[in-house]
Parts: sequence; structure tokens; C-alpha cells
Amino acid sequence: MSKPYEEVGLIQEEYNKILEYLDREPNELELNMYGVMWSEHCSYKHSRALFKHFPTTGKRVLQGPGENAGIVDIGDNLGIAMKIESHNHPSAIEPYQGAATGVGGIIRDIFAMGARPIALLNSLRFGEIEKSDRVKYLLEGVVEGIAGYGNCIGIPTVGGEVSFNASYNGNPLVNAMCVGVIEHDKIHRGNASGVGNSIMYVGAATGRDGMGGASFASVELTEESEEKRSAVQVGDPFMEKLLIEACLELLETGSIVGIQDLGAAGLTSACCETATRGEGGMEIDVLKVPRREKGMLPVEVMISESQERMVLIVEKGREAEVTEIVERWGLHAVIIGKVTDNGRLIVKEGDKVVGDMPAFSLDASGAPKYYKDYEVPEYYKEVKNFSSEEINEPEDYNQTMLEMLKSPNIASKEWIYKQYDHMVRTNTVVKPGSDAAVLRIRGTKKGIALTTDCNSRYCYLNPKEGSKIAVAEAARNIIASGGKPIAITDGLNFGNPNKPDRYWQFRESIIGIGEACRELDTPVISGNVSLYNETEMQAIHPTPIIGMVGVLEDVEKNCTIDFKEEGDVIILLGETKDEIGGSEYLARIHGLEKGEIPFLNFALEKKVQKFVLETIEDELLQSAHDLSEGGMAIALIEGCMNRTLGANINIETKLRKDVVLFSESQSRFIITVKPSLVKEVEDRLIKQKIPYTLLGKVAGEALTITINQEEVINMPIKQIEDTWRGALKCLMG
Amino acid sequence: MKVKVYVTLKKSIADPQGTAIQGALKKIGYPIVEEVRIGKLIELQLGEISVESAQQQVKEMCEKLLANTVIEDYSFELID
Amino acid sequence: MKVKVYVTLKKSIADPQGTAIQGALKKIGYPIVEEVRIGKLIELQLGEISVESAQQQVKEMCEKLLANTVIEDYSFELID
Amino acid sequence: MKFAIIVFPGSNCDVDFYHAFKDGFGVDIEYVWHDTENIDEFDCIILPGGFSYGDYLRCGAVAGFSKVMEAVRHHAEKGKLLVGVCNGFQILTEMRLLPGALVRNQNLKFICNTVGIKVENNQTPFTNKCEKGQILNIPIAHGEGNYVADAETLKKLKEKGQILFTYSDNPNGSLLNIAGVCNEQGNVMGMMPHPERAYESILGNEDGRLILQSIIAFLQGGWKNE
Ligand SMILES: Nc1ncnc2c1ncn2[C@@H]1O[C@H](COP(=O)(O)OP(=O)(O)O)[C@@H](O)[C@H]1O
Ligand SMILES: [Mg+2]
Repeated sequence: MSKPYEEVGLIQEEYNKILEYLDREPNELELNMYGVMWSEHCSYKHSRALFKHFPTTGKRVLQGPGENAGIVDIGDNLGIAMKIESHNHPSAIEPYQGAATGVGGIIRDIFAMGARPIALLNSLRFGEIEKSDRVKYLLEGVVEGIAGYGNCIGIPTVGGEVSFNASYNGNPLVNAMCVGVIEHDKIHRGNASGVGNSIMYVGAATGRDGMGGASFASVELTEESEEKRSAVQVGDPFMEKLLIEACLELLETGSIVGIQDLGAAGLTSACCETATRGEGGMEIDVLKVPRREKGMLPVEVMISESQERMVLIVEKGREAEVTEIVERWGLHAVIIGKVTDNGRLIVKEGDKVVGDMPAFSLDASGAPKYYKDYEVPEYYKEVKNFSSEEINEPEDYNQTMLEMLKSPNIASKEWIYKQYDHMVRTNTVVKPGSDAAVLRIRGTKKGIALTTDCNSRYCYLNPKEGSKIAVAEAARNIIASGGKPIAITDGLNFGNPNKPDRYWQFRESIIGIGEACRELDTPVISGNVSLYNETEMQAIHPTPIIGMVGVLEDVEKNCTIDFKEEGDVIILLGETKDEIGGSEYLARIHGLEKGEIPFLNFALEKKVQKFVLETIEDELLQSAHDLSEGGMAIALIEGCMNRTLGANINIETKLRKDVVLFSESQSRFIITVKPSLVKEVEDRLIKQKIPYTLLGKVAGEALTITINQEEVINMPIKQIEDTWRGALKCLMG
Repeated sequence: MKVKVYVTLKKSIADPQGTAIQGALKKIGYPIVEEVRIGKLIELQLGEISVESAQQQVKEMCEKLLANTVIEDYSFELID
Repeated sequence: MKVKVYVTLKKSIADPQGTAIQGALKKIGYPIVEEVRIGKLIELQLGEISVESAQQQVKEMCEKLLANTVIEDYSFELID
Repeated sequence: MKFAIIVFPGSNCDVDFYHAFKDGFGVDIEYVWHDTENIDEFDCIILPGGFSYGDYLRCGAVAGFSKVMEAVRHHAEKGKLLVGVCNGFQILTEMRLLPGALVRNQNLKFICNTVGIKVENNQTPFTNKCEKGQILNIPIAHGEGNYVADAETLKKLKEKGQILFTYSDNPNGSLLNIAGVCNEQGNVMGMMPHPERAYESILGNEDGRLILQSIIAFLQGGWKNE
């Protein structure tokens, strides 16, 4: 027989802590509330201690981690609110609804700050799609779910990433990111302050959805989880659209003291978090909560994760005003309780008190906090054993190229992003398919650039350096689009933290992100942790997803990756080294996932990034593109594609041909420059001591690459394009 | 043989679509409608097959593809 | 009273979803399925009402909202 | 000359239309809430894209019952201009103000893309600034844009010149590649592609302007059917 506290996912010492807080045994309601709140998902008990490694302040930071979303200043009295959130386990069980409700949840976090949501991104990881129908089913459902929710609610899905790797065979990852815009003086927080103020509930009725979903989200998936399938929540984007409009209108009236979405752990978390941030206490009556089903128990009402619900803390006496606005939007608002200052969260059922706990004790501030043991995993040393001499050079590079283009990691993702309305609201200036999405900010000259990035193979081979690269790569994508990176949100997806080698990955990664964010001056303003992403067989590769925002002072000066005109000169910035460890080439062509990952030198990185941004701003560049998976060869091809323009490339080198083409050395970009401006660009490069190579010219309708006088690649763009665009579509049937 | 498969959302699963349609029916003059649930009606035309075999195969199809048993229930009838 | 409303696509209207499902069924081992058509099953819970009145009101609801008679047929049964 | 955009719960492209007409052409345009009764002052009514009432049951099915839609029906009967784009088109067919229906895209997927549409008839209030046969590049974003109608209706549409736009490369399975049609009187138009998403160079495309300009020109009396 398992102990009651074990059933809600707690351990003996945690139970003892509850006894201390209450000075008595908890009843079932209370125990479940502690269970969900002290899960990893809500309490960050394994991760909080590590967050000190993150830089979270800066002159642009208006709101750092700790609220529903972070906010950074972009000038003109405007801020950008953003956050990323995982919905991995729900998506593994019911891909459509799991992904849809992930999107719905993250949108609520944004408008709960008072910001208007303007863009969505998504970062996806799946297993081996070429081998598994199950993976196809998951991808299909997840993409439809994201599309179903985002399209209906009318927020454009402007970017994201997807990649495939055996480590996700048992655990797909679905992380959704939302970005909003807000005026500085309109920022709202989840504070329950002002004794006597009313707690009002708005939105969908409460049902038995996602029962135990929060603690469920923190245990390893086993065969048993099949039985917990009723944990599926269903999203209602139409309801949420009304909620957005109603809440943003309400926030204008000044009647709202605090606002909080109901996410993981539902009412329980909304109550204790707002109480803790505010006056300290709250009293609510579960009988007042609108319900979808008859006969619900207080505990079911308190931990239900029904979607599309919000809690408002309303200034006493102004409830009618709130009700009126909410009803105009076809929704209902009811008073479910009030703010107190006795520090207790009191749950009543009518007149009867059914739960009474110190509010803060449920919240992260009262939850346990762990410093775990860690140890370097066994694989870590082994995988480093690699040198490029071990592998044979391909005989036919045209063939190798085609094989690379067919890799689902390299192939065009348009099968995905064409299912997303990425244009609604007519602010999307650079659409999916370039390095970062660019949106204009109406009423200003400004734009913002958005991206998500993470190469999890790197993070597996070297969590700390790989995580640094994730941040640097995100920054490069922003820079290549003409934006100045200003902040990140991080989605940390890892395995079981109770295993010391997993915890080591987690810790190393956080340290790496912190270091990179300090170097690149992009503070962490929000984030999400998802642990236990493993099955009996296997843990996922460490996957710290970096969502980054940048500002363009003049949105007209955005830049895209595609070559623009015949005759433009193609220049490679940075240095190519023998760094094919951990590369897509090594994995795809040679079936190896090993080696030292490329070395990231921040001094060079910053120099190159600064150069690219300045030359874009000075309108010297026709196109810019960072080099990532697949190296120079793939970056060149991506430049050729959109306008079906070829290129003639000529390289002299001492390196192996496959290394030149596919090495993933860091801090590199490909830029194209009008012939008349090449001198100016070269002068600047020389002056700033940036290594560069003149690669060739945009020309014709084929890509030709000659290395040391030998033509190794000659492919019509049309053929390249058909392969690259068709690969994912073809896989999906 | 013709088969009608009925796929409905499980009772415990929210049906926002049904709720919205109930609201719409109310608005256009049918307050008598207290609840709406929206499901699927899937009509299959089968080739030559015995009743037992049809029974069994249709059940399998429902479990595997036609219904998502995580959130849906199903039933079916053979028609001839 | 409970009502089940069945809404099906008219024969003349193509049903790509049905075709896709037929293809999928074939792929996973059910070539016996020759045709699939996807319709809707709408379950209504009505309050206190006479059979005649229910008949008439449900018919109206179908004509007005539950079915689009340009492309769909409907039928229903009262259950109680 | 005054435009109204009807706003339903769930409309998304109301704002896009507003900006396209206001910022693009400086015309007088207002949002009109779905429960408004009187819309006499407006010369042209726009039903915008989006997911009115969640598009539950069928796209555009519920919106037709909004209070304002009776007035919209009268507006159309009087011969004044009524334009439905995307969800607006779906609403117009659901209300039988336009023939046919819009069903699920043939590939069963939502499609967001920019596609070529051919102007089939330029002798209308909505196309008079276009050349006949001209190809416009206009964004689409829909899951149910597959136009169907019975053979007789299609024949009539063709004969009477009611087919205004056809897809160059049919994305959704529409019969006769239909992307947009008008009623027999020629004052009510519905189309799936979004001209309001293509009114400005920064969005990478200005082809939609021709359609908006046509409407403005007609209302200014600058165009008469020959
Ligand atoms: N899941 C997705 N959702 C939306 N857009 C995506 C998704 N996956 C990829 N994209 C888009 O495809 C383009 C290429 O993505 P990716 O190869 O990851 O770019 P990069 O290597 O520059 O980071 C980007 O514009 C990206 O936003
Ligand atoms: Mg890039």
C-alpha cells in the first residue's frame, strides 16, 4: 500500500513539512493541494536553486521572472511581454488537444500581464519520423492543435522550430511561446491586495478536466499513464478570444487590482500565488465556482485544470462594473471570495471551512527546494572520442547534398507553418522561412524580431557549451534579421532530476545559458521547466529552448536570408574549422552522434554580430543568414531557394571538402552585397579584424561549388528546391 | 454491408462546440434545448463480409483509428 | 427528452475526409472498407416538451442552423 | 462614402480591414458591433475574416443570426454593397445571400499562403480597377475554402459572369477553381483570399489594393457598368 502523500507525488520529508505548516494532519483536500503545488511543474523545487545563475536584470527589464510573463522595454513607452511553456506530456497522450491547450495557456499568461498577445511561436521535438507512424501521428496532431487554437483566436504563429531525434521517441516536446505588447503604465500583476477586495471568476465553467494534471506532469510516463487519460483538457479558443478582449477592456477601467490566469493546478495555484504576492490571505467558496458537472467535490474544483478561466481581484464596490463589461463579451463573472490579511488560504464549501492553510506554504516560496547531487554521466567522455579522419569522404557530393536536404531536420518546414495563419493582424513583415520572424509595432517605426532555437544534439554532447550555443544561435537569427537581441525566455526540457547524471545536464545547461546571456546582454525574463521527460528506456537529449526577442529601430530595415539579385557578392563571415563533431552531417550521412561540439568564442561572436547588425542598419547588405545545422552548404542553398537564384562558389582551402561544406563552426554568417558596396563592406571587415572569405557571386539557376579548382557540386536550384520543399510533405503523405 | 459508427465525446470531456451551439440555439429561440453534444457519424460501406467478422473488424477500426478512445466513446450498428 | 440528429453530406458533395479515412483504413489492413462518409451526430437534451412540439422544433432547428441544406441532409430521432 | 466592418464575437480580420481602408486609402470606416440595429448610414458593409462564434458546427453558420444581420440583409436587398472575405464569405453563403457553400479544403489542412487569383470579370463594383485576366497575388488563410455548388448553380454563375476570381493553382479543391463570386444583382461579393492583407509594400504585397480601390471608385461614382 502506498502512503496517501505518495499518491499525490510527495515524499515523507515533504509530508513532514506539511505537518509543520499546519500543525496537524492535512485533510484530503489540503493534501492534494500541496501535492499539485509542490510538483515540479508548479514549485520548481529542483530548479529554483539553480536560477541564481541567470542574469535577470538590465536596464530594459520591466518585469523579470516570477510573474505570469516577463516584460522588456523597447522604447516609445512600450514593452514586450513574453514567455514560453511546455505541454509535453499532454501532447504525448492527445496531440491535438495537448498542443492546443498549451497554446491557450501561454496566451493567458501574456494577457494576464495586461499585454495584447501579438505573436505565437512553437518549438517541437519528435522521434524518428522516417521510421515511425506514431511520430507522424503526433506531429500531425500537434501541428493541427497549434493551428486550430492560434488560427481561431487570431494571433499569428510567426515562427518556431522542429527537429527530430531518436531521443524523443518516447517523449515528444511541445513548447509554445507567446509574445505581447504593452504600454509601460498598463502592466498588471497577479496580486491579491487590498483587504476586502473581491475575487471574481471569469470564463469557462469548471469541470473534471486535467484532474491531477499538475502532479501528473511531474512523474515519469509509464504504461500506467494510459489509465490517467481522462487527464486530457479540451481547449476553446473562441472562449479565450472573448476572455482576452474582456480582460484587456477591464484592465483599462482601473477596477482590477490583480489578475491571474488559471493554469497548472487551477484555482489552487491562482489563489495561493496571488495571495502570496499580495496581502497574504484569501477566502474562497467552492460552491460559488461555476461548474460544468454536478456533484463535484471541493478538491475537484480546487485542482481542476479546465481551460479558459481567469481570476480577477476587483476593487471592492466595483464588481457590478466588471460584471457589465464581461457580459457584453458574452461571458459571466462571479464573486467567489475575498482578500484577507491573515495569511491563510481558506477554502469553504458554503459556510463550512473545508481547507485552511498558510497561503505562502503552498506557493513556491513555501515549497521545498532541493540541491541535488550531480555527477558527470558516463557517456560524456566516450562521445568526445572522435576525429574527422575516422570517416570517409563522400564520393558524390551532389548525392550527399540531396541526402542532407531530405533530412527532416534540414528540409523546409513549410508543411508545418503553412498550416498556421502567420499573417493575421497584418503586422508580419518577415514571415516564417527566414532566420527570425519580424513584426512591425503599429504606431511606431519599430519592429521586433522573434526566434526560438536549441540544438539538442550539442546539448547532449556538451550541455554547458551546447546551451551557450543555443543562446548565441538565437541571437544570430535575430541579428541576421536586423534586430538587436534584448532578452530571452527559456524552456528547459530535461530528464529525471533525481538521477545525478540528468541533474548534471540540467545544471550545466543553466550555467551555460546564464553565461551566454551575460555575454550577449540578453537577460532571462521568464521561462518554464519540464523535467521527467524520460521513459524506462531513455531520457531526451537535454533541450533548453531559447526564445529570444530583438528590436529593430526601423522596421523597414529588416533583412532576410534569400539572395536578391544576380551579381551580388557572397561573403562568408567568420572562420570555418574542422568541427564536424555533433553535426547534422555526421548524424545524417555517417550515423554518428558524437565528437567535440564546435567551439564558441564570445569575443569573435560579439564582433561578428555587431558587424552584421551595423551593416544591415546602414543598408549595406542584400541578405544575411547565420550558419547552423548543415553548415555553409545548407546556408548557401537556403539563400538560393526563395527567388530561385543560383550561385557560383569558389573556395581555396586546406580542409577536407566535407569539412568545408558541412562543418558547423560557430559565429559565421553568409551575407550578400551589391558589387558597388563590396569595398565599403571589406574595409569595415578589415578594420574590425573580422575573418572573412569572398565566396563567389549570385548567378544563374544552379548552385556550383568549386573547391581547390575541383567542381564538387553542380545542382539546378529547381532540383534542390523540389527535394527540400517536398521532403517533409512527402514523409507526411 | 453498411455500418454506422457513432463517435461521441466522453462525458467527462468538455465540449465547447456543443456549449456554443446550445447558446446559439437559445439565442435564436430554442431555450428548450438544455444541452448539446457534438459527435461524429461515420458511415462505412464494407464489401462481402460475414456479420461476425464485420463486428470484429469494425470494433478494431474504431479502437485503432475511427475513435480516439482517450477522449471519445464509440458504438456502431451493422445495417443490411 | 433526448434527440439524436444525424447530419450527412449530400451524395453529390465530395467528402475528402471520408476518402482520407478510407485510405488510412486500407493502409492499416482493412481493404474491406469500400467507402467512408463522415457526418455529424448532434445530441440534444430538451426540457419538458410534447412529442409533436419536439418534432416540429427540432425540424426547424435543423433547417435553420444544425444542417446546411445546400450541402447536407439531416434526420433525427426522439428518444425517451 | 462610409464603410462599416461588422464585428462578431470571434472576428479576427476586422482590424486588418480597418487599417487597410483607413491607413491605405484614408476612407471613413467604422467598426459595427454585431448587435447593432441600424446601419442605414453606411454605403458598403464588410464582413471580415476570422472565426465568428468559433466557427463551431459550420464556419459562419451562427453569425447569420446576429441582430445586425437582418439590417445587413436589407442593406443588400436595397442594392448597396456588401463584401464578405473568408469567414465573411462563409457567412454570406450560410445566409444564402450568395449561392453555394464552402467546405473543408481538399487536403484537410488549414492553408496560409499567398496564391495567384485570376480576375474573371472586371465589370463589377469590386474589380473595376483590375484588368480582365489579370493575376493578383493575394494571401489565403482558411481551412474551409473549398467552394461547392450544384451543377446548375455553377452553370448560372458562369453564364451571368458571377465568378469574379479563380485560383491559378487551385489550393483547396474549389469547383471551377472559384475563389470569389458575386450575386446576380452584382452588389454582394464573397471571396476567400484576403485583399486586406496585401495593401502595403512592407507586407511584401500590394495587389490587394486593386480590389479595395475598385470598391472606392465605384462608390465615388467613378465606375459604371457598361
Ligand atoms: N514549428 C514551427 N512553427 C513555425 N515555424 C517554424 C516551425 N519550424 C520551423 N519554422 C520556421 O522555419 C524557418 C526555418 O527554421 P529553422 O531551420 O529552425 O531556422 P534556423 O536554423 O535559422 O533557426 C524559420 O522561419 C522558422 O520560424
Ligand atoms: Mg538561422
